[in-house]
Amino acid sequence: MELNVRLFALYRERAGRSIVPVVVPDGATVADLTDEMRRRFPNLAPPEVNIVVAVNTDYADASVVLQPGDDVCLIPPVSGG
Amino acid sequence: MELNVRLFALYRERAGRSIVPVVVPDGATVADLTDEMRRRFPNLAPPEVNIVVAVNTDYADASVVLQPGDDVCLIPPVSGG
Amino acid sequence: MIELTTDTLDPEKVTASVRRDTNGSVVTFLGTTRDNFEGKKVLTLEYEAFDEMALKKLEEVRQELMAEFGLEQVAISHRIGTVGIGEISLVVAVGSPHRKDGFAACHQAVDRIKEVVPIWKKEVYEDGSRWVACEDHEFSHQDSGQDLGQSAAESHTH
Amino acid sequence: MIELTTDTLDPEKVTASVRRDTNGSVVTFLGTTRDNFEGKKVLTLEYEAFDEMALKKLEEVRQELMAEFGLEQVAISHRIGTVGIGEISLVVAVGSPHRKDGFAACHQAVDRIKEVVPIWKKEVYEDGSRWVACEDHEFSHQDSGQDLGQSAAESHTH
Repeated sequence: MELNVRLFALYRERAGRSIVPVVVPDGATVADLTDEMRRRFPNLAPPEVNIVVAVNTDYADASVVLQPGDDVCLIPPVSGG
Repeated sequence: MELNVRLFALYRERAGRSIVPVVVPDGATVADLTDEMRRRFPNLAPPEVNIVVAVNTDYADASVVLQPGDDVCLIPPVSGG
Repeated sequence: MIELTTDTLDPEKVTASVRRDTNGSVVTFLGTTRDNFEGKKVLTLEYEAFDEMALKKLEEVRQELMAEFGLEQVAISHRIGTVGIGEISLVVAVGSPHRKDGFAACHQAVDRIKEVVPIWKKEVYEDGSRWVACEDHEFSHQDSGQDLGQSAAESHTH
Repeated sequence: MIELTTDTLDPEKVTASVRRDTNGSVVTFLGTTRDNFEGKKVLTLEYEAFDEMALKKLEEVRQELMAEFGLEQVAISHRIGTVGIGEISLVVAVGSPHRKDGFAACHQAVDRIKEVVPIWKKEVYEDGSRWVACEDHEFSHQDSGQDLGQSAAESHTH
């Protein structure tokens, strides 16, 4: 399935775009997706940094299985306030 | 010496006046003064309540010796804010 | 700034006085008058102060806070006289580089004001009135703030 | 109320929204933009938000606080877009019967907002810019708030 992954702030700037279409196999997890994103954008985040993902506007564990149509967003460390 | 003792709030109302001239012997302490005030105004405060005194706009211990010209004020429990 | 006034308080002015471009945090406390005491309807409140000493103690509280937390921006404004229900009787504003100090200092300022500053509040009901925490049943209505007030006053004497 | 806006924030409006005649305390936090980062002059700041999720998380923080402290009046307003130095980026106001709950709830609200709400701050300098806590030296500038942000986000996934 193809997912349109949305990027914000630092990740958006590092990837050079705000939406990245990504094809993942059925049954792929959030971890599979972040692996794919790291492969495509090696500078996205250092290896020791966990890339936080939101699926359908909630934080999602690395083991969550993605579904077609999911709204998937990469969330850099937040700094609001 | 004679001191003009100032009363506020509850104490003022209970004594029925805001200034009470009190004669105390030389060397009298704050405790002597509150004893005299209790004698003159038995309803001022219940026996178990310590009557707080300010001398020259600072809280004064019961043992403080009063001086002629001191500004002596009786301070009921405060309730600002 | 320190202020003791019979005018309506101006929280925006007090808050503005502690804002600095070097600070990231402003914590403001508003004390507002409540419409009831133990279910009894309060019509209005009267605040009385021993003005000279109240101003002195407010400034002492301010200086203590600034020293303890290493802050430069602490402002206090207290209203006296008649204050209607829901109106503001106290404003404390603290500007600080970081919020943790700001919250701690503002909270402590309010606690200290209620402990040591010679200001008294009288609640006026339809059928009477009461000096908060010290009238009726010979002081039996003392709430925690009042107990602190009394004990703090005593501790100041030692 | 919950608000995410590119307009100048209005702390008086936010504070007014939590005042009630039954409450004795209003605690307000203003987050303001600082003019320096480690001695480096900051010219201006840019806030970016994942709007839908940010609004949802702000409301979650508000509901959590109201449940934990048994309060009904919690209001949050966060600015996004360009914010000048010394301007207000965040307002949190809590109205409560007693001040202790108000201070605790307001402080916790600000902490949680900085942990879980997907909003990002970019500091703009004369010679460049920086996403706070995550750019330069591969995330090495993470401050405690950022660490919390990351860990809180992770904890939310478990």
